[in-house]
Amino acid sequence: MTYREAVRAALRQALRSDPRVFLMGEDVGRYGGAFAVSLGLLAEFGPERIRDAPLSESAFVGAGIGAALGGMRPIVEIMTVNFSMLAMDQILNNAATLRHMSGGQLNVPLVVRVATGGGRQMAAQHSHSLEGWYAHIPGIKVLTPATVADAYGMLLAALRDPDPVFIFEHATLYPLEGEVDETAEPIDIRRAAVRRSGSDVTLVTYGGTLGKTMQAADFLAKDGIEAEVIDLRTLRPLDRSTILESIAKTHRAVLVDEAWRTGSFAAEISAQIMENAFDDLDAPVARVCSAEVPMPYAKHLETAALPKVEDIVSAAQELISRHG
Amino acid sequence: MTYREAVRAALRQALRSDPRVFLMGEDVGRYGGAFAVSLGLLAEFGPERIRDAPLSESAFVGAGIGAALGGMRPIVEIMTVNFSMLAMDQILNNAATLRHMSGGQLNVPLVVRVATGGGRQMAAQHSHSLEGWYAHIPGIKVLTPATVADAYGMLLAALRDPDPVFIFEHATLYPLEGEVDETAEPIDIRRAAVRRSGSDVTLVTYGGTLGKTMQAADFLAKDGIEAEVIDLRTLRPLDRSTILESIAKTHRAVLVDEAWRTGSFAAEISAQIMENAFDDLDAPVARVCSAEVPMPYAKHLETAALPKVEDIVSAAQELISRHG
Amino acid sequence: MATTSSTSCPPVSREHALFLLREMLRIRRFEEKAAEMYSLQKIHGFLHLYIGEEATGVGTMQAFTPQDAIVATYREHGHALARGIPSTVLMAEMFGKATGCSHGHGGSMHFFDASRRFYGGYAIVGGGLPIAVGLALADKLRNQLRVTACYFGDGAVAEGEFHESLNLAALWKLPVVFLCENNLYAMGTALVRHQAQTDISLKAGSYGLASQAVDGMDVLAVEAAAKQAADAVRSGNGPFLLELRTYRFRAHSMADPDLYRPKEEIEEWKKRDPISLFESRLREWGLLTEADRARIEKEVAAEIDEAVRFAEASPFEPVEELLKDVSGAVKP
Amino acid sequence: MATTSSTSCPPVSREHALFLLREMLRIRRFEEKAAEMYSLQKIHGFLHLYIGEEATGVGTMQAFTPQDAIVATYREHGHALARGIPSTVLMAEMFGKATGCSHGHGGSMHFFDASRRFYGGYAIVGGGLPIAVGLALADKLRNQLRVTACYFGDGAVAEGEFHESLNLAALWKLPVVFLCENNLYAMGTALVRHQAQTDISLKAGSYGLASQAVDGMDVLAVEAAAKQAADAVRSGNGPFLLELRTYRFRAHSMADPDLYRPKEEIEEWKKRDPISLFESRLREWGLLTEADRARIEKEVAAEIDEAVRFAEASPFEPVEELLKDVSGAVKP
Ligand SMILES: Cc1ncc(C[n+]2csc(CCOP(=O)(O)OP(=O)(O)O)c2C)c(N)n1
Ligand SMILES: Cc1ncc(C[n+]2csc(CCOP(=O)(O)OP(=O)(O)O)c2C)c(N)n1
Ligand SMILES: [Mg+2]
Ligand SMILES: [Mg+2]
Repeated sequence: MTYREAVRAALRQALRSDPRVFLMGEDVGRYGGAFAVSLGLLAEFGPERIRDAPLSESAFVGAGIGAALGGMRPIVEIMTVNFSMLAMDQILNNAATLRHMSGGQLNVPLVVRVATGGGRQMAAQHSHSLEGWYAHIPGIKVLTPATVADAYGMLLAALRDPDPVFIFEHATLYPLEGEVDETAEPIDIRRAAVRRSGSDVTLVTYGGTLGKTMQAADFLAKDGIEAEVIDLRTLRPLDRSTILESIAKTHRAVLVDEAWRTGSFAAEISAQIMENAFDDLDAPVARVCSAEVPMPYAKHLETAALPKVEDIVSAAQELISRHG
Repeated sequence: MTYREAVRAALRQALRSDPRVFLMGEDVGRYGGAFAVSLGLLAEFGPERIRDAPLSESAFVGAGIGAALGGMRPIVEIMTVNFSMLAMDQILNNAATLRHMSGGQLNVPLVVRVATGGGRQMAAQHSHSLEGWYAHIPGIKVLTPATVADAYGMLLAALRDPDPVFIFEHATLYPLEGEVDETAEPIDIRRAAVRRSGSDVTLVTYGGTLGKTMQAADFLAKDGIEAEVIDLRTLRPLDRSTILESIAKTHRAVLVDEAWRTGSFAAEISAQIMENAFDDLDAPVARVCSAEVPMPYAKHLETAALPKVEDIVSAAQELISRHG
Repeated sequence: MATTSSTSCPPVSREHALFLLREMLRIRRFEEKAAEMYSLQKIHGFLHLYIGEEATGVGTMQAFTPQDAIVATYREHGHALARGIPSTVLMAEMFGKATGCSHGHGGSMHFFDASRRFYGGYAIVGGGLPIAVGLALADKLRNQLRVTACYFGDGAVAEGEFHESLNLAALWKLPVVFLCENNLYAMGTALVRHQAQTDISLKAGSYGLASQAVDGMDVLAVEAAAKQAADAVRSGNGPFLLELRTYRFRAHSMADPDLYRPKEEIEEWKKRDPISLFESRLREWGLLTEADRARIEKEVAAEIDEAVRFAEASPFEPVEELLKDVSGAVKP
Repeated sequence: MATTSSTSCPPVSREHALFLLREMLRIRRFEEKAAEMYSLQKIHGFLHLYIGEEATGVGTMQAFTPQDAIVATYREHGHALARGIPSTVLMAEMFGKATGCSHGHGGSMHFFDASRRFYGGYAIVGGGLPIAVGLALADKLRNQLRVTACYFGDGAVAEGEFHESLNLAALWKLPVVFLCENNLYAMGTALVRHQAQTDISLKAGSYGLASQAVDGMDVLAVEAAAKQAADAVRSGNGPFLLELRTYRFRAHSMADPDLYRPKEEIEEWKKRDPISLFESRLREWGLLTEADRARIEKEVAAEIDEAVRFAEASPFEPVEELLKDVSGAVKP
């Protein structure tokens, strides 16, 4: 099935198995979801549980927080990460703080799904990758499923969490084809996944750039460079040990992140490698990120702004040549 | 004069010299500013130019953008960085993008002043340090004056910039005493400042933690450790060369940042040092940041959550001992 | 605007009248003590006093049952007391103690008591409204017949979250009683300088909502109006907007020099002090004797003294527990 | 709701009538061509067509002078054309070319033309309103007698920025004409499902604003109402809210399968197509001949063909200039 269908299957599974679960957001019902993720769910579960919301990001995200406090298990959809700026107050100041501010009396079992990323010529108000911002916030979790199986499994795992969980779905992944084992064991969202093992260099990525990173690894293999590819899956909490184990083996790392370079989550990973694997490193950790420009519309400019397979390949080659 | 008075002097200077300048925000007029920064300005400049705004962060920040497009030089005050979440849409999606989206036809000469930081027992909705988030955004500049002179000079420099400039004033600095030379040359906001020179370790910080870092340096000096202290002053654009020059000399760095550790701006600095000074380093770059908890109210807990002088000292000693 | 016309025959039982008076006095004395403790530096951070507004909190709270939910602001001491949270744990919270209603994590602005469905204590103006909408949505989705009381100030009315929340609650017919405590100022900004239309109850029209404005200095009028509002909401007609016209006698917070309003204005309003106003009514009606008054005052004083003693005697949370309440464990 | 009663004597000169008709036709044909170019993959990203709403853009734009400012949404092709931005640079923008009105940076959703005070092209729903308020504030502060026209849809009315912006503009008496193009849907969500109170013009009351609703399919009624609104604003009475009741004949965007509304509803509305409606009026009044119609159609077709030719022939911005327009240089 596709990534889109996998998210839908997980939604259906959750809605069927737990009466507390409901889906709320703009056009999740009659329209079927801006990315057709929830298509057909309204017919099966009705307008109370597949709830079309007005254009009021702050209010319906806040309502999700309140409903979670009230014992429900809301799944809120925010159409595009840029729109989530309108709800940032509710997210940072309420969702993330209530457990602590209340001395542990309250918790907010809220799941928020957000479409993210560029590559579709949507220009400067629809194309960014702000997962790294979210990963800065104590009190929430940040998931970035990059595969069809994770799109399914991580949503179900998120619903078992007692605290707010943000799931970032890179919009270019929705048509991706893959396998889902609906009978599989629940995913441990605290673990990163090694998508390809190798001994020469570690490529660390997540979400929308996993595909490009795997392609880069194949390309490097033709060169005789065996790259290990780590899919972080979860940015917060970060599975540092998987990264460190790999670097203990490869002694080199390239971090691939679609966010703007300065202040990207890749910077955090680089800093943690610095702090915990300094003596393992044969070369400085490199980053491949997006150019620091609001996303341009024109295809050639957008392509130039986003991380490219060649960038990853040459960054890896560079590390190996420079510090052979 | 105090930091508070220095900001006020700069505001007065700007309002007197440029009829396009006006100050807008909650309680900047009749109340005199939540931190008494604009006290007395209403009497001198009147309610049109010292403009009390309703509780509408998104609208009055957006109105600042529009007024800047319309040829004015607005200075918008946001009382506390946590409240700026309500204006994040206007900041990220409009202020930062308009020059680029319009193909360079428009520019937004807007200055936004934001009080930031913890240490006053204001708890989990008034105490954070999100400058690092802002520093991630292409198209804006992020200033963090840490001294009385900079509080004055950087505001005037910001008003000469053709693009949006965000000035973060750490609320604990307002009573700080210092000198201002109102006749001095305009500050080059692109340059960091070396506040203390030393040869053994580089301490990099900005804003509210400069004081603690200077104290740590004094303490280390008693130990015979000569620390160089760099005040970044501006997070975006970052003056990397000043950092690298220092590390070429000291071969060690401790980064001090009041933000939550994961995804802090300190991570970006660590990554840039990794990328540009790897071979100069005798020890891994260390970070001293805030604990990853929404700010607690109780004094002893807040103190435990914030960076402490001892933390900086021991981080520096650790670097020197571990990799002597 | 609704008021109770002073009649010769009392519209309230002696017992209930004395209860309301006591509740208002508890708040008044608690706040006076809090101010004292702040100046003694036992309390830090922001401290927003409710003095002058006691009738709105006490009167409205009579309309809600323990099953209902309460959402308030940083000026919530009165609401917390009227809801029945012991003054001991509230004072301890402001002292930053582990025995505080929020374990010392919240302070004056962030009181919580899950057992009493007191959901805080929100210090981002307008930030509590969407939360209240969500609590009510949860009840609606489970067909639970209870309401959520959402308190906020006149300043919050300018925030986008006010507009979005009232539309959402009205559109989905959610059981929320929106209670706007209009004290004529948002910090230093007068109502006329933050609202183009200063009649707040009138704004309900944009959402097809029922609304009413009531004299917030008249505790009986407030109680009656709040009960009507709550009944309307319980009957399933969707939310109600009740505007409570009141005034704060103290500065916005202890940090406020209060330069923006004429002293005469404050004095004028103090003539309508909700407590003395109610007392004189009760005397007219022969429901309050000097002895009653003295006894209540004495009992309240004892309660507040005990609150301070409790707060003083309480331990701080161990610093080792700093990170305890950031995230919870996944239940299997 | 204002409409023009069909009278025997024409309320409009032949010249102006034919101008209005031509303007609406230019938009209709431009949009049809854009859809074609999208299917040919010359245009990418989101494409929101204005077909069915031509009378609102053309009619309102007659009320504004070149000195006035325009703020629009991602559904702004009609406004840009009616404002006088050449169809060539608009088509080139959607082709992503350097000659586009935004140098290919913006695409369909982000048209800009500083020389014509066309300030965009905002794709965050509601995000343009505060910008318009600020443009008007700049004019007020400099006593410049000009207005800002702010276009937005019915969906934007639910956003907090609508509420905050109208309050701010009304409170400060700023010269903004708020133009709500109510096409009864916010993407797939019908007005009744996103507004508790579906009469948008009525919401002006919350801000003490003057407002009116007008038949958005009647270009003359729209023009008249817009001129009244603009005159009221120019006279310094503060902002005005004009609701234009219209309908989009196409899907929300090219990506929309349009599953949420009955085909019959669309067909019903097409009977009130603003262009054919106006044409038949003009024929009644004897202001439009077959020859006129054919000539206009021919001229418009030529213009649109030229726009495509221009867009095709134009160069792309060199990729080396990717970072050119992120920040400017500090002027000494
Ligand atoms: C979003 C936001 N902006 C600004 C502030 C600072 N602030 C705290 S209270 C207040 C005034 C609120 O007035 P009102 O809603 O009338 O409540 P009152 O204090 O009068 O009870 C302001 C501006 C804040 N806490 N949150
Ligand atoms: C803040 C925000 N939320 C959601 C969207 C996605 N979206 C784009 S247009 C639209 C509907 C807007 O409807 P309306 O304001 O009536 O304008 P119309 O498209 O009908 O002209 C939505 C939900 C967005 N662009 N911005
Ligand atoms: Mg108030
Ligand atoms: Mg619409």
